[in-house]
Amino acid sequence: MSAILQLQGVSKRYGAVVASDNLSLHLNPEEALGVIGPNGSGKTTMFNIITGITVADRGQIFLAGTEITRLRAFERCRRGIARSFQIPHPFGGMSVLENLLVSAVFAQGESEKKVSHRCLEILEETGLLEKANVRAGSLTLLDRKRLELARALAANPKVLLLDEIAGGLTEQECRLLVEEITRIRSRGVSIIWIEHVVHALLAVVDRLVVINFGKKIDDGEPRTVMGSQAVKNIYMGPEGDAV
Amino acid sequence: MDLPATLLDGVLLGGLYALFAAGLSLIFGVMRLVNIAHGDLILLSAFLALTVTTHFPIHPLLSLLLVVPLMAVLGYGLQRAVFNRTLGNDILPPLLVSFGLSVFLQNALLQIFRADSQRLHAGPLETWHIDLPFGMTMGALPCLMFIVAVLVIGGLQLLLFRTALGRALRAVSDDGQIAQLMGINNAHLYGVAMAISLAVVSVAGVFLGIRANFDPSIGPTRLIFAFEAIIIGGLGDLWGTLAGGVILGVAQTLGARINPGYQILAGHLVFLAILTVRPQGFFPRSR
Amino acid sequence: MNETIRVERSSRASRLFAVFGFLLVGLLVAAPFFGNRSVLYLLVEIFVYIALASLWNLLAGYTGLVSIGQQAFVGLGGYSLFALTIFTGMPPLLAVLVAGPIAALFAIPTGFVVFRFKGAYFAIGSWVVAEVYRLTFAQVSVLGGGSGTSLPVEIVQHIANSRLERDSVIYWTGLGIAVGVLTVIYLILRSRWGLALTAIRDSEAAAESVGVDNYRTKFLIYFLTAGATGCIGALISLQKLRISPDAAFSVNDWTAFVIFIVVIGGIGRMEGPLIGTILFFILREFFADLGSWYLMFLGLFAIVMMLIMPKGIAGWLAERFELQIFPLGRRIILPRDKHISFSQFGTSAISKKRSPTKITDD
Amino acid sequence: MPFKLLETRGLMAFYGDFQALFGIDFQIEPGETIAVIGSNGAGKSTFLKSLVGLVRTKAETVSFDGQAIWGKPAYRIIAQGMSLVPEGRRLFPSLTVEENLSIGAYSRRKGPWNLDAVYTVFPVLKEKRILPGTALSGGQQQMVALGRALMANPKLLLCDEISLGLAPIVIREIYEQLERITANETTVILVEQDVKQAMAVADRVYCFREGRVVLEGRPSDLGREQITKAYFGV
Repeated sequence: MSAILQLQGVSKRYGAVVASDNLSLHLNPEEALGVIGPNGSGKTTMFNIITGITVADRGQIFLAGTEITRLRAFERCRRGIARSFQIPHPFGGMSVLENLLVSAVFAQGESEKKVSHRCLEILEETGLLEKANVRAGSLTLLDRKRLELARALAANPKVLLLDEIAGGLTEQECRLLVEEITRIRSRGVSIIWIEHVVHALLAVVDRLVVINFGKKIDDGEPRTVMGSQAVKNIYMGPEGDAV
Repeated sequence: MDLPATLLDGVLLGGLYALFAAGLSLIFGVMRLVNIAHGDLILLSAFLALTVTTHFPIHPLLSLLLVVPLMAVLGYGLQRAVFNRTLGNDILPPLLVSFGLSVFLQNALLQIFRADSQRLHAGPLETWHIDLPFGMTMGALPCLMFIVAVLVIGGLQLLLFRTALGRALRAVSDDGQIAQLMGINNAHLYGVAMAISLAVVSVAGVFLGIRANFDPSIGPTRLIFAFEAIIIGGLGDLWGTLAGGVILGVAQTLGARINPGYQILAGHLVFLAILTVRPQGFFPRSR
Repeated sequence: MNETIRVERSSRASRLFAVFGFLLVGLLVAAPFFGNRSVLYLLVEIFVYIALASLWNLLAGYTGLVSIGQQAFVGLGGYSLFALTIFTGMPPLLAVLVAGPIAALFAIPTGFVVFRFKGAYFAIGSWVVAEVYRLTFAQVSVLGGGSGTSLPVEIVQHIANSRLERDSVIYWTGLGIAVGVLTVIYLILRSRWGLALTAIRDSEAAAESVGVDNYRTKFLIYFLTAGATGCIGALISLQKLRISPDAAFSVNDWTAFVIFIVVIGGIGRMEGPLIGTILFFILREFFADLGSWYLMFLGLFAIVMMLIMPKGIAGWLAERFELQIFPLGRRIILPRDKHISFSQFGTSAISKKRSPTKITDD
Repeated sequence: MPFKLLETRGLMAFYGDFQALFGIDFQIEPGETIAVIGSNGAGKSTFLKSLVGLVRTKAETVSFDGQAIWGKPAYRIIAQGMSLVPEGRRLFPSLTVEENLSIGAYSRRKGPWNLDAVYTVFPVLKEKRILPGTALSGGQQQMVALGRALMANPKLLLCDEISLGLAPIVIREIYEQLERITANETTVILVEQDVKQAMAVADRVYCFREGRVVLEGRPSDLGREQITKAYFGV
């Protein structure tokens, strides 16, 4: 089992809606995996199942070879899985710095003194240093998305799950984000990134997975997957020329 | 201990508890509001009936013709002026406001009616008995209470599932924001829901006043009975609330037969037992 | 660059208040030497409510557990004191301290039951459990049953021989418990547990997914609060020398007033209960003799405060004047200009003005 | 100057204390179909929610059917003849399909649309009318949401991402029905992430980015290069 994260036959239904349909997926150490698919195709549900917020009806999940299907969300986080929420969930009553400290202290089980220095570095990397003392509840949506990334990094994860953090960014901000994620990868962190902004995704990921109606439709080298017919008819967008 | 008679009394008492609970269940279903002053509002309607029957020589049940509309108008005004402002996903504002209302009502009633216990006199109705097979008898009043409870809950179900108003109430309960897109004025509808709730509460209040002595301090225990009936019966399902009331009534009468001091305690213990076994009660909301 | 940034935990204002705090406590310790009997009794009542309000604020304001059942542990503490002193002959002051752990033990089965509820249902569920305790102790005839009982004279003598000494000993115990409770809460909130609690309050899903064990943390806080509340309950019954189910488990005295105090004072801030308690006792001293008019006013006042000032007086003070008596937050001090090293500048925090950044949201 | 069914000048929208729209100038004439395109988070949905009064706004003017509607509550604006098909359909779970449709007519505005008219346009809904709204497939739920909005007999129909999460063939079917619906002089504002689909049905196009209008014009006049530049800002 060389993969750092392994999903096997994961299924989940909400009444008539199939959120995840016998989904099998693996992520190799230090690999960056992109995930695309239309809205409501079960991508975020997959993240909720990996992180333990949602319990799958069927299927198993392995982290670095050990099964974590039955572990609770906080246990999985302490073993090195961190995620950013698609709809930001900041700790609104606390400052930006304190949001990171919660993650750093509890995910890594370290004392506040040991981790606060690293949190400041992360704040600087994600452009939030100026706002460290600001109450997270009053942040703009873009800053809340930055906070989601920063808080996930503060957990010093082995596996980082990113959920649509490039949405709404200008080209310049996108480029900075791509640089930041490439820097994270160089530190040996494996990444799964769900994203609509395809060009940002393609600048980073080694492999691309397409998910629709909870099923894995395609999984392979990014360029070939983007060119495939399956992606074409899902993405009847601007002829994909945004690529 | 004459078991069949005890069970019958318990079931009939359950009718009164279901009446207590129906109003609370409606406003929780529609707007997720738990009204701590619910018990005190039941008492307010009993005292209103008392005032009416002391000034006009009419039967307490007749006084409902005046008390029900009065309480409905109070309910609508209370919702529009106070509770609508506290609605949102934070549970503390409505909880605290209704807590303040409960303390205010209890002491206002104390100020006006003093602390001595009162009674609504229903005349012969209190003493009539109906003979049943196997030599059992059933009080006319408890029987009437149970019938009225079934009628009220049946009426509420009809209103909710057969009328346009009921449709709108369910829509607001499902998704308040989208309900506005249908042209629904949520603030007004919440007012109507509270008006209906207090109308049901006034029926419960008058029966409470006829069945036993009452004084300004017994509100909170009535709130707890209503709450227990709802939880035992399962959230948001009015027939479940009736069943919940009956189970609570039977538990209490059985407890009282063993030792008068155990009545309310028995009800609480059955409630806690059911809760730990089935967190969502017997009749989870159908939705 | 960022090694020159310092994370600051206290501000000049909070250091000032710390000094003022020590002076106040010093003064209070000396109170029995010059205060008369009724002043001491009043001060103990104030200590009791400061501690109860701070504990309830820790539960509801910081952890999001809105309980209307804390009177259960006040009663359990009181009855533990009576049981310990009467049946085991334990010295009353020791019994006050032992009553805490006993109440905490009761919090385990109680917590198991009430934690099945969420939100408003947790509030009423905890009330029902308190009622179960009240009704159960009303059946325990050996402890006075429904009408209650008084502390036997020889036990009262055991506290201290003269009445003045007894009042002083009870006074010091009360002061000790209040200061102890505030210190423990302060230490909790300043530690990693403070971070965890406020994280749970702000977003349970996010807290669990960054490594916080929500259930165990909430249960631990519920357990500790129950223990401390038990100690206070024991002190109350010792001061009153009498106990009855309706008084010990009174929802009005130990929950309604406490909630009003915390909300009017300012929920979710440590300063809230202090300000609220002082205001509550001022109102009580002037209006209590109006009887139910006073309680009617209190109910209305709570409603109005909740509608127009949900953050309470402490919240308003914090937002208007940046006033923080208890330094619980963490602030970083940025060098005013990137290339000038930090050491040349004092504790000048970055400017507070919120730059109107552009954002998009669908 | 032809009569404008809806006109906004300097429309700004806020979520709590952060700003989502930065002064939108927009107008639409009766019978017109306008598409609003833009990437995720450009403020398209916020714009529609601002028109029906679900979001806090500031504006110089927002006039609908000749009357100022700025600051009015949603139920008053709906009663005046505006109707929104919300993003993600959001049917009422505890109501059946037919109840979901009938509640659309809550404001009782007169017009061609009633249950029978909706069932003729979407026959599949008649068979499933007693089922709970949410027990249907994505496409059928979209039809119910569309029918529910039509039941209000609106002068102006707002559609928010009606192709979201639907299979391509279902999207085509929905858009064909939309074409039949708008044939009889209904004015439509269509918010759509699927640019090709939007351009095919629209008389005019507005492109939003970061809460501002960055491009406006007839589909035929706008080249794809121009749209991609407006869409992504690069």
